[in-house]
Amino acid sequence: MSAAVSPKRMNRTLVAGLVLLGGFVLAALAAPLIAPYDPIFQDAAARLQPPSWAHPFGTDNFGRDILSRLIFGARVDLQMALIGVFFPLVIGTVIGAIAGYLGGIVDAVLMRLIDIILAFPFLVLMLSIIAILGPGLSSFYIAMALVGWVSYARLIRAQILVLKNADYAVAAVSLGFSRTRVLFRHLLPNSVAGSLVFCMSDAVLVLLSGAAISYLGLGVQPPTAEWGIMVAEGQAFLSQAWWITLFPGLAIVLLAFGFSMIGDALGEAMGVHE
Amino acid sequence: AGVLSIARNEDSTTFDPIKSAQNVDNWVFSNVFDVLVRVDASGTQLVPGLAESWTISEDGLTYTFKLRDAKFSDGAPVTAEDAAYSLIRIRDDKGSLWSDSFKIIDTAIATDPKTLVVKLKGKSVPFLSMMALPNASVLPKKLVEGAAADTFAEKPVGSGAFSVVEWRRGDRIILKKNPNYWDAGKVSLDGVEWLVIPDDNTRMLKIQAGEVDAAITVPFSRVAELKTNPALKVISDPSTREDHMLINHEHGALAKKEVREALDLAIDKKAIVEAATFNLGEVAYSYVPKGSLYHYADNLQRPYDPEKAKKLLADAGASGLTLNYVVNAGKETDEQIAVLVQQQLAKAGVNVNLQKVDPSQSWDMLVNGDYDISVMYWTNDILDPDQKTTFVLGHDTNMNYMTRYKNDEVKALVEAARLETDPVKREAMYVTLQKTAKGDVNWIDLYYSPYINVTRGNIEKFHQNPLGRFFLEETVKN
Amino acid sequence: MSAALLSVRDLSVAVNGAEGPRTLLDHVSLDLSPGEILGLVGESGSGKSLLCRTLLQLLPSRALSVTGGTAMMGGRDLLALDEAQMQQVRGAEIGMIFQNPSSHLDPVMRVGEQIAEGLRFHRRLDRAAAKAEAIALMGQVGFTDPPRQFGAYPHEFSGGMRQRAMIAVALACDPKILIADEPTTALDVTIQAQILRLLMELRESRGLSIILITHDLGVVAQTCDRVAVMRQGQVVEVGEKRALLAHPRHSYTRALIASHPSMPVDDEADEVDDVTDPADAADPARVVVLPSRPLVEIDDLDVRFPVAGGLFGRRRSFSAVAGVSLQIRPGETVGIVGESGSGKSTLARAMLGLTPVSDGHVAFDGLSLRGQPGAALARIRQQAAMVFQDPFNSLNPRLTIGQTLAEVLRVQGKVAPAAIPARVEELLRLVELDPALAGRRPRQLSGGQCQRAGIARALAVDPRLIVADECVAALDVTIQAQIVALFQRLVATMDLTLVFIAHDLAIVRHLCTRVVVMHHGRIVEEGLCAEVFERPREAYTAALIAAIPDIDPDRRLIAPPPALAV
Amino acid sequence: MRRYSFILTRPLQFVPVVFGVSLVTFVLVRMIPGDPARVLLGARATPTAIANIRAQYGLDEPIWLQYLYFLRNLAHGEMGMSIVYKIDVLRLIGTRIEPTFALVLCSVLLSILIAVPLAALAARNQGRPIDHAIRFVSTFGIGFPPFWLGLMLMMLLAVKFPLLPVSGYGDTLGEKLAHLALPSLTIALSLSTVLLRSLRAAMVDWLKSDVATAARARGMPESIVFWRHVLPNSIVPTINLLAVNIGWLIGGTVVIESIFALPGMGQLLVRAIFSRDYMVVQGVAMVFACATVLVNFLADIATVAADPRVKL
Ligand SMILES: Nc1ncnc2c1ncn2[C@@H]1O[C@H](COP(=O)(O)OP(=O)(O)OP(=O)(O)O)[C@@H](O)[C@H]1O
Ligand SMILES: Nc1ncnc2c1ncn2[C@@H]1O[C@H](COP(=O)(O)OP(=O)(O)OP(=O)(O)O)[C@@H](O)[C@H]1O
Ligand SMILES: [Mg+2]
Ligand SMILES: [Mg+2]
Ligand code: NI
Repeated sequence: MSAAVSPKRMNRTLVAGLVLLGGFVLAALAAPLIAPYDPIFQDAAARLQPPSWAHPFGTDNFGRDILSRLIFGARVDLQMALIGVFFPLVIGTVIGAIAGYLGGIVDAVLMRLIDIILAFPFLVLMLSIIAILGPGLSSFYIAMALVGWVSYARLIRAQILVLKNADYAVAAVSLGFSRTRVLFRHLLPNSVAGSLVFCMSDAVLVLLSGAAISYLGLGVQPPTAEWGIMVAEGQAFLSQAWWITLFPGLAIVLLAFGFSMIGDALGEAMGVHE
Repeated sequence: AGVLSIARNEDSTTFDPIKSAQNVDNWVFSNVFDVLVRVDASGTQLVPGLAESWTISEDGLTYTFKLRDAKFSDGAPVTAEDAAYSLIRIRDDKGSLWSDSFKIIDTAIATDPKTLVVKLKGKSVPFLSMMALPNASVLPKKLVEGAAADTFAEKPVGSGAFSVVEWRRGDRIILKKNPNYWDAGKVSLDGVEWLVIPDDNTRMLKIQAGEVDAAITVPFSRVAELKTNPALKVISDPSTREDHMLINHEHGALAKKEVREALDLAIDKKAIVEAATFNLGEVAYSYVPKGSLYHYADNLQRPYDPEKAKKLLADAGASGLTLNYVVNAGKETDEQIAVLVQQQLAKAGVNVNLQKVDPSQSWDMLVNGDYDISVMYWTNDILDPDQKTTFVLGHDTNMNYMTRYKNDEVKALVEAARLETDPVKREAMYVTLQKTAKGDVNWIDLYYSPYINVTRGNIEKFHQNPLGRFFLEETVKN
Repeated sequence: MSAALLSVRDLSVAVNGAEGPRTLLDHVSLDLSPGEILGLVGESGSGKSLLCRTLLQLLPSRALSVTGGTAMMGGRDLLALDEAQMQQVRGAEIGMIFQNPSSHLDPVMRVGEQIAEGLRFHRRLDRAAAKAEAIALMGQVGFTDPPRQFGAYPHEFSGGMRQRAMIAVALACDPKILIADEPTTALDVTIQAQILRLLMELRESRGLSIILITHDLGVVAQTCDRVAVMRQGQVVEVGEKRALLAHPRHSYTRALIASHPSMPVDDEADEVDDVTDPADAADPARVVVLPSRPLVEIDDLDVRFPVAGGLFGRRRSFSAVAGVSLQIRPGETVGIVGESGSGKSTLARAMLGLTPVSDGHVAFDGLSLRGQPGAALARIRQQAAMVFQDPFNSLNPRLTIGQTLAEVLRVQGKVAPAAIPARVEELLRLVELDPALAGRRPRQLSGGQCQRAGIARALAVDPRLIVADECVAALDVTIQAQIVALFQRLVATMDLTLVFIAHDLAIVRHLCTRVVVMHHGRIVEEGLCAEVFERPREAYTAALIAAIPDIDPDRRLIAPPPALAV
Repeated sequence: MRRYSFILTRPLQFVPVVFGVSLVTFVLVRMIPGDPARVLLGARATPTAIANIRAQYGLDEPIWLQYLYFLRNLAHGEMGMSIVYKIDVLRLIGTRIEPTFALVLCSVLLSILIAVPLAALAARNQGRPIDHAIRFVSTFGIGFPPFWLGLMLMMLLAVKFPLLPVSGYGDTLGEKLAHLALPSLTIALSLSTVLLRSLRAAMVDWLKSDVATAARARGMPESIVFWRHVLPNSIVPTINLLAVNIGWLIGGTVVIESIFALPGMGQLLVRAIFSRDYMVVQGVAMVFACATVLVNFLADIATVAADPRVKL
């Protein structure tokens, strides 16, 4: 299984993924410096302009520069991917670890809860939570966290169930280590690999959920530049002004691509597969 | 001949006319059911429907309708008994959404099979216009009474130009020509299909691909492109739609007329018409829409003047004003206007926070006064201006359309206008109302816009009147 | 030699790894005559498996390549055949039995189908004919009820049965040569004997030539005609079995012979004495003067595990340990032997409170695990330690050896924090590990190094009792000897009580004073080592001892009747 | 057939799950600000009219009482009235259930049809350009928002080259399939990506496994090694992944349904949430929950059938 070629290729994939992601992070950080225009500045004279030297990616129906909006959008979307994955990961990991390690009634109750959330139509939950809290990024994060932790909890729980009988876990117990130490120092670090890999594809899912929510009209507050909402809003002008949707669409794809390359490479490195 | 397929964005909800207050239902109601009195195609006149003629008593309290020889689609005759039953039903039925509006009816009695006498509790000039509401359609008493709660609403029988063949929920309503329609000779179409295609892009692609004959509610942004397609006809019919910005008069500085005036000055309606309606709309200046009864064409139009607005605000001690703008989520044009207005008001030194909420929630926020400004629209249900005037200026239970505008003179005038039978005097009263409202800046009129529909080239006479009724009984498919 | 069925000449294989090319097989030359069994022995990693896979052009990775040599069979060079021709050779001319049947049998395909598959492909039999043939074959390799077992899946079989299935798969197309790659390493001695008998019968009945890979010279002595000894990719010695065993020329061969369990104890002791001095540790005289209060006291212990299945949640359970009573006194060295699955590890874990006890009672140093679980557990954790069977898996793969040891010291709190690094180094030296290895993770260490790290970890607790569970099974003979010596020294110098679990009877015999024989969760025999091994009272014990392939080719291998092995 | 005995016992576990979903939905939708009565009546309604409607639908009762009523109705096989559509929710759902499940079914079949051959191709050529190409292209499938992808496909395959209908649903099986083609393809493009990646990884592992080596060692050609040994083994872990994704899909068809104007439950659900049609949300959520639970159940059965070692 340890073909000598794979580490090299794995490295290449990882580097490519990191370069792509790094590019976006850099663009997001340096947005005010590199964006040619103010992302929310409307220029009535320059509405729906096709790509040109002045506006490399064209303008939208308010005459806003697409490129600048893309660059500033990177801030929002990266943040969405990050927060949208981080909280589910943390919550899911802790809950899954506890359920798997303690077993018994705690596990049974948590598993039923997980079953319920899994059986719950994702969109009902998403839309209801966003409707309750009002559209906007923070509601989106809360909704993502409430729904998203389940996958991680299941992953981790399954791992812990296996690992808690592993020799080194039993060894740790036999050496008089406390439960918390065994769980958090020995079992968790050895079970998060799968979740970390899953994170990467989850980040893509988060972005797409955001885009779907935008399509249904409950995305981020205008005039914030966010790729999903740019695509959703640009649809109205699809046949007149393809550039409004194409470029943010491509941005999502590229970011997704970066994430999945990192995920692939991590997966190969850690020997886990989804 | 042929079956006309029409793509629209939403499905009907019911076929019981009294249980709906939505345009999507009304469109089909007027195909399937008939009313005693109709509004003509221009939207300015009442013309005979099932009632051949009518008389109004001197005191304005008794209306006598003479019914024509008409049949329901099942062949049963339309009788005055049916008409009386329908009116009493819309007033008294527990499920009726229109009880309040029809409380004015005291009795409705069929004195003979073709004569209906309606007595009102009080004088009401708009009453006759209300009889044209599709919700007040004449239903076959025997079937409605006999049927279980919702069977009639599934498989209705009416006396309109078409009858319902099948309702595939979420997909389409299939209508066929009603041979028993009293004016059947004039109907050219064999049938109509109302298709549900919620996504705007899909709906437009659908007609471009020739899979439907007509598509309605064309987004403004799509018009230019559709017009370039020679196979399509883009039809723009005048409507009574007016988009306006509600202002919460009870919130801080907004109570001051000068502040509201400044907002009006700071909003560039022309820019909105350009950017949000692609010049298909028209700048509005009165709450009575253009082309409607008693519209006052010379009403005040405040120019776009952010500098003056700034000054007015400063004078009123409201510089650095921050406003909470409730935006209806998911409405393309509304979101666009919000983005435009935010930038325009910023130029006058007003800081606007956009708060996007789902439309069902925005009602609550408006009713509860949890807002500073918000854009809404209104289309008339009836021909008479009274309905809208009462809502907007009449100080009824809606706090003047949630604006909390208060002017007792206006309130008195609205009531008087409702009772005034002399058209000339009535018009004068409405002109005064329009001027006063504008002067007080009860809200900010933004724009009027037409109904925009598109058909394939072979469709003719596909029209909507300003109240939204489609005249499919006249439509021809070549 | 001209009659050789297979003739390998100067075969070399190299790997092109990240660290540059490395030779794995170095000019290997071998011959195999018709009807001959050739034993291929050698330490782990010497290239035995690789050699055989090369013959079938089944190199484990693309990084490996044949760099020279030929393998002639029937006038063709196997190494020069293309893929299509090779497919005709594989299975049909050379059959292969793998070391680990569990991983080589397709888990989701019925065993019978896997046997029939070759028949259908090579001999173009139709489904029914292939099935009939396969069932017949299953009968030949010793399945008891072939028609029913045809439809079973590999996991439903015991290890021995799986190995038989593997053999049936290899025999299906009637190959001329059978390559058996360590066919019995994973199995019990008793089952091993059966399988070896089967191979010899097949040779007799079919005239097969067999290459038998093993690291056990006993196996070779019992079954082979000729032996080739491999080391580091080279064949260091080839010869007729008796001659080679009698007069080994290479030092490695000599070491292999010397360390075989069937050798008399005294000979082996010499070996060990090279590494360790206090030979008197095992002096039986010391046993009698032991204090009388037992350190561990086990009374009528039952450990049951739930078995999945059962309609409507009726739970069935399986007794891994049933009615075991045992007393271990301080300073004693007790060996526990028994076939795989007989409950040795379970007993060990129960002893240390690592597995829930279903019935009966366990006391450590007078504290009952039932009566005062808190106190007893605390005492056990302070004073007892376990060395786990599996060297890799019992160490946290994320922590370096140093971190692992330091953590134990920190948690146990017997050593001042400042003194921990020094103590870690001391522990490593104690188990003869280079302290420089402290920064390595388990994956970066060899099996023996890991095993010693595991022992160091047990010692870090500074325990009175060590339970060592098959801690030398996976190791090379040389390393085994080192570890045994270490234990002897510790018992002698540190007043340690040792429970030593193994299936290698020779080591137990050498190391322990008392031995406990387990079978199916019960103790079937118990007594002083010398007595038990000399005069086993129970048939099972006798069978266990007898099933050890003797290194003397003239003492025939006795396969016990199948009933005993199941 | 002891291994399959869970088929009889497992459904008992569904009860608490579906019950839990109903309870959560019940509370959740009622927490959303906004009043169904006002949505129904529009801005022109008077407070009395609103109170009237609320009373009619029992919305003025305390929430726990409403839930009890709901449970009582459920025991009688009813689910309450839709506020918007004025018919019993179960009947309403009955009219909308088919397109959604047809869509899910078609998408899943289509993605399997796409994923399996491509995964096989990639795995058997691991590390070669074709493998990289497949993996590269498949990543695009994940990244594109489905509403964008759907629209593009529609413009291409229905308008520019009118091969398939733009949208809607049909009468006959043939029409239905034609109408389902584009939406299923849209979903399949992203779903197949997920399957493909997992399948490929499993196949790569199994191709290198002892099982494959053993098969080769008995002279099996590569095709038999692959289709009879590698594929059946690789499918096992993918079954679960597929089940999770179908679960997602069931609750997430809404966007596709509205783009392609499929008269399914997803659309109904979103309209119901936006118009606060509580009972419809409730009903659809429960149907979806049952479907998800059922899918997982089927996946368990499939796993047990595919892997004789698995016991549940
Ligand atoms: N895929 C591979 N890549 C690189 N080196 C390998 C690979 N497979 C085996 N080797 C190396 O080839 C050598 C011979 O391995 P082989 O498996 O033949 O040993 P063996 O004698 O069978 O040992 P064991 O007794 O442990 O089975 C070892 O040094 C091993 O590290
Ligand atoms: N956690 C468990 N759950 C179920 N059964 C178990 C468990 N642990 C052990 N067993 C079973 O208990 C029996 C005894 O196992 P144990 O590990 O004690 O055997 P052993 O004598 O140590 O064997 P080996 O020599 O192979 O290590 C075996 O049949 C095993 O399958
Ligand atoms: Mg080997
Ligand atoms: Mg064991
Ligand atoms: Ni036995």
